[in-house]
Amino acid sequence: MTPFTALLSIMFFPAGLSLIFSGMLYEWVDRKLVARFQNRIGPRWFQPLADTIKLLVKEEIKPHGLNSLLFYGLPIVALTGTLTAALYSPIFGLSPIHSFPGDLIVTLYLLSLLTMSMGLAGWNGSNRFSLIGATRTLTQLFAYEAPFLLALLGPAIAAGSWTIKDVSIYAGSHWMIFSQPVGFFIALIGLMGKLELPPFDAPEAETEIVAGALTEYSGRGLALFHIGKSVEMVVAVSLVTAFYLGGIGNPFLFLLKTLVIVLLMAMLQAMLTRLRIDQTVGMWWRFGALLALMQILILVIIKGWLV
Amino acid sequence: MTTEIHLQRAGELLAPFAKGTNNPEVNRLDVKIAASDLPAAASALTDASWGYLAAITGMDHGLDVNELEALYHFCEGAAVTTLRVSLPREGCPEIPSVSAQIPVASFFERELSEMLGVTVVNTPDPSRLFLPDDWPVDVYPLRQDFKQEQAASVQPDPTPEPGRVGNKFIVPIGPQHPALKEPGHFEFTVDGEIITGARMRLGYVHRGIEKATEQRNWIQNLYLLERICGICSHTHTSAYSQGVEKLAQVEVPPRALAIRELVAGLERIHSHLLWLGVVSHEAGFDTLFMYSWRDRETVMNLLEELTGNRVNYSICALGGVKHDIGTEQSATIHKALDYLEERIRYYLDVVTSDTTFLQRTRGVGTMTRDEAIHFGALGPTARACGVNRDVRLDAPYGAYKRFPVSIITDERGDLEARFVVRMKELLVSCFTIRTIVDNMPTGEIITKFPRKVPAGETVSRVEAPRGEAFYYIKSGGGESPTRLHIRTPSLCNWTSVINKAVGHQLADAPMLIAGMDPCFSCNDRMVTVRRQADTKTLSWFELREYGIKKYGQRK
Amino acid sequence: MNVSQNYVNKIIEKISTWARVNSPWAIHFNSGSCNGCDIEILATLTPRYDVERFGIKLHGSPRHADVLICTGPVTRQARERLLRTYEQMPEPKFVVAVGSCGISGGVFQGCYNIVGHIDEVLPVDAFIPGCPPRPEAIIDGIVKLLGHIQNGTRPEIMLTTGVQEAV
Amino acid sequence: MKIGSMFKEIVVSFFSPPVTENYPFEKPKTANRFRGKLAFNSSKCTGCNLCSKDCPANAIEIIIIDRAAKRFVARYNVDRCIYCAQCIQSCKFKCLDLSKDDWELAALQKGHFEVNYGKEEDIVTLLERFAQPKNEPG
Repeated sequence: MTPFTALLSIMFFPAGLSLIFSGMLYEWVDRKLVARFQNRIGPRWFQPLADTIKLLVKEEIKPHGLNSLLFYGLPIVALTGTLTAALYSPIFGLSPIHSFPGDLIVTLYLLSLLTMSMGLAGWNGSNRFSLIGATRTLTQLFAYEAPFLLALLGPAIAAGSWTIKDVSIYAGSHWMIFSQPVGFFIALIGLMGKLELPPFDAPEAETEIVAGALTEYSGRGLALFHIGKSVEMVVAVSLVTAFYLGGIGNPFLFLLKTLVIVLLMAMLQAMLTRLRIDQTVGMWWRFGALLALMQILILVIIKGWLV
Repeated sequence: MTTEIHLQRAGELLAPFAKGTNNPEVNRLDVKIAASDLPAAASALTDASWGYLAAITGMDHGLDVNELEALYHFCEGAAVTTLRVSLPREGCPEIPSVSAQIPVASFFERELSEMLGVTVVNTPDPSRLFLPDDWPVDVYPLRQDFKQEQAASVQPDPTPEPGRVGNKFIVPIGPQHPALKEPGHFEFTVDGEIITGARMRLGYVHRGIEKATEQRNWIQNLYLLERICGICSHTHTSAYSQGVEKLAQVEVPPRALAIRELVAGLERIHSHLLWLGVVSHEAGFDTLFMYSWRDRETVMNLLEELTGNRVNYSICALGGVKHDIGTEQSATIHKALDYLEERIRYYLDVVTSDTTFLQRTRGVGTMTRDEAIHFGALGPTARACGVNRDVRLDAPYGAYKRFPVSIITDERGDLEARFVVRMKELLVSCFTIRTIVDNMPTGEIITKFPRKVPAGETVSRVEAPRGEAFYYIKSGGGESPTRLHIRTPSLCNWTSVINKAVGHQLADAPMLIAGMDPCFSCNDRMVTVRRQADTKTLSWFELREYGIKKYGQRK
Repeated sequence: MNVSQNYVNKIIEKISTWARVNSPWAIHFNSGSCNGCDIEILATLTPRYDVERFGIKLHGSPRHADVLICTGPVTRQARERLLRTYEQMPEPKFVVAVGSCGISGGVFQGCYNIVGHIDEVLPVDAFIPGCPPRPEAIIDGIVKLLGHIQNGTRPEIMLTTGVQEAV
Repeated sequence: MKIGSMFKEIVVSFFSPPVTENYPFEKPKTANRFRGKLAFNSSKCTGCNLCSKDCPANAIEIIIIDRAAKRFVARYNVDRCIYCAQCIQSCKFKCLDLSKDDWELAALQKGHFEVNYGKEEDIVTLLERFAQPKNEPG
């Protein structure tokens, strides 16, 4: 990995620009599928690209009474968090660029960096809607983080290592979805919680608190958050696919598998009503965490028995 | 319990206070009473649970007679008892408040005081209801000597920026808010996510229609009143034309009455499907919003086919109906109704069985039957709590005697019950429309109508999709009415929503507001922005000039 | 130097106009309308007309919106809020007045509580008459507005350089 | 109590073609009673102005250039009109009609909304009359 190819891989191929464009692709597929489930045509293929460019060239208003360092800094922190998480995750079915022992935990932390910076962005202002949006974002973060982490720990324990690369190689040979179906189900639902997709989009409930934490953002800040969200979708979906649906292999098959997961998520989005924040937290802690713990317990017992 | 018995019983109840009674129409009883014993008379009626307070109409009889008059209309079944209180015009006329016994009266009293200058003694909330903040203090639009120039805008006292009151938090849901397709103002004081207090301000959609009706002739008023509310436009035109035809003693041909009932049924289907979509959009269930509005397009096509316009159909004309609905349209109507009935049954099943949807509607905003009666709720919101009041059955008007409608009530009183009541009402409407189309009475569809309506006053009540719409029409014998008072159904449902909102989650607030299907509402939510263009700093006022100036010279 | 400089500007100009035309986010403000036009505006989002195929999305916050779709004969109470909503929207913003009473007061001309028409309060870019205009007529109005932005007949807004540092 | 009670419905609509009309590229057929833009036939008109008396939004005004020679010009503002067809009902001589296909009336300037119906030379004489100092009430 000469510094030049490292720079190239960070700037263009697996991370950087290609990631942002694949994030836009995934967002378009998601919006198109939801639209088709609602029996309408849905957006054109270049819609996320047009939205992002338009937001970038729009003027950014900074409201009075905000800490301007936080106002401009947080979107950048959010995007860098997700982009660095992408370095360790198996995007496009290729083995991750870098890996070090225990990078699963670091990646998940970096992914939730976006949600935390969004919560802080909402907190940093006098607008009541963004304050309530911020509290909801953070409460929901604590709700889905534990079950989602446990759901991803299942395959890690089965593979016997904490680095994503080894787990994906191990997952390549045995499909974890059959050995740990509960884990896959919780990972899928956790994914929707992390990306704040409709059943769990209380933090940005359009009809209650306008746009949640992002109410005051316009122009560049909003564009960075927007790109951050779609990149987070790519990273999280490829993580879950690598762990549960037969690891990394040829990129085309991997892309197909991720699109199957996006289809599942779009179907759930179209079918369910938005839950209130107390209902989501209640559901996560009662069902999500318990099921994930039970799954881990069974796994450890079997692992202990086998070895 | 026929109307005569109702009226006779009301006469007995009000005998101790009555200064003079008369029966202007077969189902109406006017009782003149002094202002001081108004609360006693009102509680006499409410304690004997004689009907409900439908509306308070304020009237100015003019400078020469030097008399203001407040009419308190109570309705029970088809009988209407009006308590008439006359007040001096000069000085400051006072009237005791009745909102202690009847909470919904506080809205009517606020309207009476700001429109006619009658100070209502110890009313809970004397603030403005409809008039804008910058309206001068002592100018009353519904007085006869009101000139438009008197109402120059006065610098309003700056509305306090709702922020933090003690440790409570005020969340304004404002005139521009995705939950409200219309401008409405709600301030919920929130403790965490739980609502502890609610305040609301109407007036953003107040255009001054009642005053405008006095400057237009009878025909033009038809189109002005149709645009009070775009969703239940047919209700207003049929109520208005029915009242004016009663005043002019014009006999409307039965075929025209049947066509009016048919279009009213179609409007109910379009209005309830629209409401189903809007509430599920607010609950975050966008798929149901998309599906219900897709199926609503069938009704809109049908309405366009029959009346010529998707919204504001203007099919009612004074003395009958403009377009005929004959046999060649009945085939399209039946085909459309088959599809609609099947879809409505499907939505009834979805709304009562989808778990995530039920978590947002079951047990939310539950209201008992007595609370509904006490708060004066009307229409499907009241019928969902078991109150069986429906003007089409209590006081059948138009063709409802010939093609009756069955009443749908539900006991649970929560948001889910309101869904169930509205969907079943649609099934009843579909059935009624089919019976009308199948045996449509023969005859022509419109009769001659005089341009001048003889003097007199009348009350006209119609069942709008949201509840009872109450019209009071007074004609001085000329080409235009001297007084026209409209009380729309949503005004009565607000009290129940505001009191019920306390104790619920903030996330339920939009659902509660939309649950009663408000016809108009509003508030401000913006944070002020001072923008610094290149070198100089713009103050707030300059910012506004800068904005308009920069875009102004573009044209 | 400035030859290549304004050549680059021209490309940026082209791309940003393309992006603006293809993703016009809208916000809806009802300044006193009878909600006939508002339900027709909402109807354009539903499957039969579906304006999302043009990239039009209804947003709740004026910060995220480019096109202000305004209905109703601005009542005196709503006038102040209408102005505030307009001011909150970031640069290149456009206003579409929907419905006859938004353009000329329609049937409410002469009522005491209305200002009359929207372009007395805001600079309006597209007028869509009708009471209410059909959803297709609203889409036709927006398509004309987008065409208007596309060929840039409207002098490009002097995009204030750099980020606005509010006081 | 089903988790996804609309599951069958969304799968069915996923595989069936969307109901969206391809509007700007194909114009839909409107009902023949649909009320679009006004059409005026000056030959039948007698200049009685009953239509402008009954119009709720004073959107139409018949200007009489020469009553005997039946030369009338109808000044119709598209933005004020509320398309209610009351003028058609009030007119005894059937010289007004709302077209059913002409409803794409959006414009970028308000100037387009002032329409004069009538024969060419009548409109010319009308515009000259306006060119002189404005004596006639607005």
